[in-house]
Amino acid sequence: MDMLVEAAPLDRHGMARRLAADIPEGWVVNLGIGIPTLVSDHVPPEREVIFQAENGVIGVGPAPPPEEEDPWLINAGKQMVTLRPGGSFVSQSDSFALIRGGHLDLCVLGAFEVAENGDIANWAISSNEKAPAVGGAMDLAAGAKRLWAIMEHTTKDGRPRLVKRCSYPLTALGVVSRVYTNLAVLDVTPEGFAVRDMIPGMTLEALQARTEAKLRPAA
Amino acid sequence: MDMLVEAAPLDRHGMARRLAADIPEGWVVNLGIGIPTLVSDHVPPEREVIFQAENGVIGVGPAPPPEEEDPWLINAGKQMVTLRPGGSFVSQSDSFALIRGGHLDLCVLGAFEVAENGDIANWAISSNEKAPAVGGAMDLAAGAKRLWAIMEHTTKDGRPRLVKRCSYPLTALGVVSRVYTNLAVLDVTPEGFAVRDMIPGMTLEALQARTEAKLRPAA
Amino acid sequence: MIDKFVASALEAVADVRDGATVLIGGFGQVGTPNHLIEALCERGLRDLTVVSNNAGTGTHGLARLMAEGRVRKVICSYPRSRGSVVLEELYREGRIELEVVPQGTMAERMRAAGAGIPAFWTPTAAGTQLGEGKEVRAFGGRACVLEHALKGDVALIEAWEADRWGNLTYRMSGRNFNPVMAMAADLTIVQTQHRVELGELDPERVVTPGVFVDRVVHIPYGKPRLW
Amino acid sequence: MIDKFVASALEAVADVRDGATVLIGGFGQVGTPNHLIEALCERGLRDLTVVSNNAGTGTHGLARLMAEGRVRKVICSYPRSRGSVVLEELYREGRIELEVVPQGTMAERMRAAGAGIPAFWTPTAAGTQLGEGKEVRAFGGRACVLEHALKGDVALIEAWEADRWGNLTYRMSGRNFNPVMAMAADLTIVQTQHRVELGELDPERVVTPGVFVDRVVHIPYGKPRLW
Repeated sequence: MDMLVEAAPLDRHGMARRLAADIPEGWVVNLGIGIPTLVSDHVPPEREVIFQAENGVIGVGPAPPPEEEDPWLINAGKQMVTLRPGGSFVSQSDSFALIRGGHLDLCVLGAFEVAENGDIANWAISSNEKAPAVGGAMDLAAGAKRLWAIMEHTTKDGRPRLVKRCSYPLTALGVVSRVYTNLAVLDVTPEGFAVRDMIPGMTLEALQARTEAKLRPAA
Repeated sequence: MDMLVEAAPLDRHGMARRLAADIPEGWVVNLGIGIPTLVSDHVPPEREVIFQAENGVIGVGPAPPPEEEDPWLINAGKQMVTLRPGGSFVSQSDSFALIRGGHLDLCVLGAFEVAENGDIANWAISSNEKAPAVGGAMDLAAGAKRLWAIMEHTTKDGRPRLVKRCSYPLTALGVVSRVYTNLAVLDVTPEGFAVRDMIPGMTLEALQARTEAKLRPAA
Repeated sequence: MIDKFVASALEAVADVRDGATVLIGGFGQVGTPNHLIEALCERGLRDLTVVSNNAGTGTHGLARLMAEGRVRKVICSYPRSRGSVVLEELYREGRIELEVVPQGTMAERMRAAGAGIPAFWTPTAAGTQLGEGKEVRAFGGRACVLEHALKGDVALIEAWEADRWGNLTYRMSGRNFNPVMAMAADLTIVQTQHRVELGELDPERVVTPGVFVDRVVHIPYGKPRLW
Repeated sequence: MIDKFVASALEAVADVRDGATVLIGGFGQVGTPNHLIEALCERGLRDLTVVSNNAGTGTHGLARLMAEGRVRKVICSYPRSRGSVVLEELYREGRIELEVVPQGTMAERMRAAGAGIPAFWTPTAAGTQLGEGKEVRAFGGRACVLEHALKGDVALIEAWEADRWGNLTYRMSGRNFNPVMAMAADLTIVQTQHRVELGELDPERVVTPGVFVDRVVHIPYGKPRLW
């Protein structure tokens, strides 16, 4: 555990920046609520990436300065946003036709757990606590061409989130292709998690100690 | 048969005029190819009826004068038309959502045969003659709130078209609620055809002689 | 002359009945027909089923309708918005039934109702808790669940512009659930910010053709309050 | 910078393969991407399956593609248009396969493909010759048939305006099958009458968002010839 004195975990923006670096120009991308929303701040404006919000906004731009805020223009997290030139508005049914029909190059979601078989659990913690709320998570997870999860590598009390099988209620089965954590980037492969890269100072052994599923280096 | 020396059958326009008299203001109406298309000519312009064409035109107006013809604006019969103020354009999938979702107050179709149980045959004469062509007939027949058929009471050689069971390939089952012919107007009821009215000089007996199915007067 | 405008929100909802299924447009507070919902509150109805993406915030609109005990069941995708205290409390106390539906499935079920599709297959929710109890079939090797059309007795819609035929446009992200709900109910009632003359709307720009609309009330309330 | 414009129709269709399923927009000759079809003819392909509402008229466009023996199968609703002599002749001689689909079912099958719905139930064609061999199930007491998504390898689309992201508008009844086909194929190729700058199209008036479009060719050919 002491190896971490040298390895400084990424903060939320660091994780978002790391993920943003892997999004090429031209992709159509949906960002979930939470850390995923930060990703767009780290895509330079000259790299044209089309961000889609499930409430029917295509071509979401950055947050407006206060004097240009318009409550008619919100994203799926109900935050005021802007529209890029080339953007457009569609209805909820057309927005989800886009999402469910495989027209998203990428969806980025936060998660409670991701399993080595690509299962993701991100919408419900237990069945009886509060009113359950799923939003578009299941549609996005089932419909996007690629699903990347972004999350802390472990819970606050150190429990692994990269697991053999999810214990929380599932969002979708076998759909995650990559996970970005505060410690590493991992691919989900037919042989389980493969570590693409780690933060400086991190070792495979130290990462494995924080992970329930078996890790191996990427090929 | 001689009763017909006094009873003058309606021509195509007469049939269309008779049907048009029964369309109230505010209805959304789709008119099939052939005699049905003539119906709109007999709805006075001050009675607002919304004609829909399945290629995506809502609010079809009359044919334009030659100098105002625009080939971008055609109806489902590929004739140039106009658009009434209040009209709009939708895609084929939205147009058929409207048709199939029960949003048409009325569809008027020509027919080869209508049966006393409301079955209609209007799209194919035999299976192997020419390339079959159905267009939107099956969608319209299954989807409209009301289906009225308009057709000659008999074939050119005197064979009845109002039959016990259709012999031609069916378009839809049990959907016709009224038939307008060159001789009479008939409702399709759970007890079969009921004659609403007949052309002057026509009698129920003479009409029955030209009809395979059993007729009775409307209640 | 077709004229779908009525004088007031109260008149527009006058014949909504106890036990009705009411589709309510909007996403968060944008495109939400709050004045029609308030009019519905005035009616003092019982046992409503409400279909809405969110489950109300604060104490007005849908939150008020629920707080006053008018709603037996809510069908929604995301009841946990900022300030959705009324729903949370009723739910905890077991005084309201809640059916949580994935957002896309909810939209598609209403689109199916509007388009005459009684049921369809979708991979969304297959293998999850929300897919439990549903018929399952594989297509192309992928498990799908059977989902049924979701039709409203009434839809409450907010539009930006409307003419007397009921042709509608929407404003920006105020479009959201409004067009699909407008086609999915037996009775579609609209509150519009702007009333325009017939023929004033560009036929290429109409989003909801008047064919889908029954009544319109002109309520120029201004900007939505986000919370 | 995203720029979906390519220099020529021939370049746009350069990688369409033998055996491909090609969705072709248009209703009659309105909104029909004839220049893209002619470019496809130049490619000398084999065994294409074409999905199109009509089956070509005269000797150009789709009629030429069929006459030159490129098409193995046509899926359409109404092959019997004025001047559709090529199809009639090939059909009579048994040299082309024809699948006639009700027009609404055809549109809905492509919409399903575009929206991730593998299959759906519809009353259209139930109990008729076109429903034969299909799975039947009653919903609400009404017989329905199971219809499957119809996806294209390629869609050929005609638009009125396009920008470099591929956002599209259409002109009047030229809209028809184009928006639904644009979302139902792996590769969507557009010929557009007008090329506009990014940001020039009103975001409320875009009919097909560029998300669904892969390539655009600017072909300002003028008015359609109806026959």
